[in-house]
Amino acid sequence: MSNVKLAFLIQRPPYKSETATLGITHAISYQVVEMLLEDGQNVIPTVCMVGEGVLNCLKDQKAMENYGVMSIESHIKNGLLVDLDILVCKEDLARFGISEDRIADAEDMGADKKLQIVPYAEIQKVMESSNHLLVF
Amino acid sequence: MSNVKLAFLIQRPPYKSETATLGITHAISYQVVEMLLEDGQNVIPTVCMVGEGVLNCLKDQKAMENYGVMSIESHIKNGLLVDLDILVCKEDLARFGISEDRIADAEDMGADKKLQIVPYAEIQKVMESSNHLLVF
Amino acid sequence: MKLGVFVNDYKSTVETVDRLTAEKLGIIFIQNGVFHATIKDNGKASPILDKSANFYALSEDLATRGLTNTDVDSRVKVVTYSDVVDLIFNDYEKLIWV
Amino acid sequence: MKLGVFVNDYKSTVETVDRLTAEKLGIIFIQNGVFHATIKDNGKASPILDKSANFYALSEDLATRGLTNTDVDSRVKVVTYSDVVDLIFNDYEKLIWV
Amino acid sequence: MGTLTMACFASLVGSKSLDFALKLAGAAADKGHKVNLWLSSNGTMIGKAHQKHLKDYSTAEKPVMELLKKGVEICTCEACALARGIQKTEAIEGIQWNAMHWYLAKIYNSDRVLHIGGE
Amino acid sequence: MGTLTMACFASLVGSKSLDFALKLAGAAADKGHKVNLWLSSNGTMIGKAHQKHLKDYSTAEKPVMELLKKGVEICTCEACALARGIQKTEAIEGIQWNAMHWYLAKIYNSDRVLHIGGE
Repeated sequence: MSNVKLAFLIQRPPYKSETATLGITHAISYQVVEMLLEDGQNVIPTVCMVGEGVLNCLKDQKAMENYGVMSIESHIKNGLLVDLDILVCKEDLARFGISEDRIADAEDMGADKKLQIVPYAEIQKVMESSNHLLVF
Repeated sequence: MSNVKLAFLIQRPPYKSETATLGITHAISYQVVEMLLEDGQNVIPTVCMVGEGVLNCLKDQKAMENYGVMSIESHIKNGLLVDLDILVCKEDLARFGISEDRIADAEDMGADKKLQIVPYAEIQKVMESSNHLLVF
Repeated sequence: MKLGVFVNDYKSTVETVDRLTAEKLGIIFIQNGVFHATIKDNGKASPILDKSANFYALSEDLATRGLTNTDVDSRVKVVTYSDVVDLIFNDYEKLIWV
Repeated sequence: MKLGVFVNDYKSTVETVDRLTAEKLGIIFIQNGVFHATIKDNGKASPILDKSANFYALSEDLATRGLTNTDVDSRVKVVTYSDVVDLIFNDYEKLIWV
Repeated sequence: MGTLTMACFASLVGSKSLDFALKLAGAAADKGHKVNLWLSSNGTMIGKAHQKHLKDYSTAEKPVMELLKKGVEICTCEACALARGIQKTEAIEGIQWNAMHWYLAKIYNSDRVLHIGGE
Repeated sequence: MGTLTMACFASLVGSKSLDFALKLAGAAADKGHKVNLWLSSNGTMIGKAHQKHLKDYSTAEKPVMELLKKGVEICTCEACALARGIQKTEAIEGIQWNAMHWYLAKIYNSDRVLHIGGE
């Protein structure tokens, strides 16, 4: 039994590029990685939204209505549904004046997990304890 | 006889994207635009390097040697050879500490034209007197 | 000149925009540019909004990002694609995308 | 942690890099990141160079832009692709591209 | 009614700038304006037929066909397309293939120009 | 000798990030390291055969073939490629087509990871 821990740091704002979306979808794909690994091997991702990346977390995104693409909010919800840990930097939310009630959740889909608003120090700890870092 | 004046404002630094290169090549294409216009109609481009765009003007660029692509310096030289007016913002050169002897020219190819180092006020005048502005 | 400026990014465009002068200046926030119209950085609205200009923000790009009209700074008018077409033809002669 | 940071842009990366801490920090300037190692903005070297870190700049990316070793700040070591491979395997365990 | 010439250098997928250009072109055409659209750099990816519409990605084939029907002229930079391995035989029918002077000539006859650069 | 897994999301033409990734992969392989390269987003444009090499543009076909010969494993994101209209039949032979978990599995068995994000 041996796990490899990965930190997915999302620092880009939404929609200009695919980057933020791909950060979440790449993390979600941990669900099926066992197919390609030996028994007992696993990959444990943690997604961290930092800097302008926290702007991806707003709820009520209307990307499908306006551009015909799945919203980043929907990707975040999918992540929560498959038990992904998604941390959001508290200081950066505060800096941009985004209150907690503006943040996406997946309660309507029955997810137990929520976005976890944490101090940057907590994200630094994730970076320290992860085997590899992927910045999106 | 009627001319349409275009200002090509190049503000991106070199090589990360094609943008700066395409600014110069699009301006150079004025040479053949008459094919598609009526007699007496013409397009007059002026290229203006501003902000980080002035970083495109350094001489001795080794892009072909290192990456197998034509350098922006070569494109600038081609522009000078076909008599393109290329203005470089004096304040931005000074800001980045780039002295005039570091700036590309096309003397070795027999061009009469040189890069014209001008105050930003001069570039503002070009913007005012042009029919359209294209920012690269 | 009458200059319409499309601002499509949040951070990196401030410096370029700061330098622009025109008798009539319109700044149209689209894509992530709409954050200039909605987000305060450490309690301060975007410095772009201090320019002497008319400000517009594209409603679809606000909604796409989970932002609503009540988030928009009072100096900024929310517009549709159709409104942008009219701004282009009726209000601004020269247009730049920064 | 031993963290190697690839900086590939000139301006927009300063804020991200500023926040990073590691017991051993290496900053590798590539692409337009090499301007951090060579250009003074209004006479001031890039604030990234004030960090407590080892600094490297890729020689090919300097030459591509018309920059030479004499342009490079004394705090920065000029390296080749081959050197970068060794830095990756010998000096830094975790790598990020900002 | 006026003429608007636009250029877009940004890629179809991975940027919403091309989406913006297509929507604005449609809105302008709907109001009776003449619209020209020049595609260069990664923007030339738009010209490829048979793009699969996955729900995560923008696709342009359908909106492009609608614009062509509305009389919008769309032209792709041949060199930029070839450099990306996109052949003329794979192109969406109705999109013109030409070089940069096409764009300048369209600008000559335009009231307004919106140049959407790269990145 | 170690294993380096890289990803590149940036496009072939119009960005030098992919050039960087290919050169670094080659330099690492030359030193005897095992290298894996995952291509996603606009990086999938690399996988297309028959790119014309114009002197203004980067092309990857030749360097990619050389990397494959050196034993570098290269895999392209199938969804990202299809969304761009790139079909498997047009792909450079030897490049694998798979999904994101390929990348995570390669990371699992790697000593070093360099993830080159978009733009």
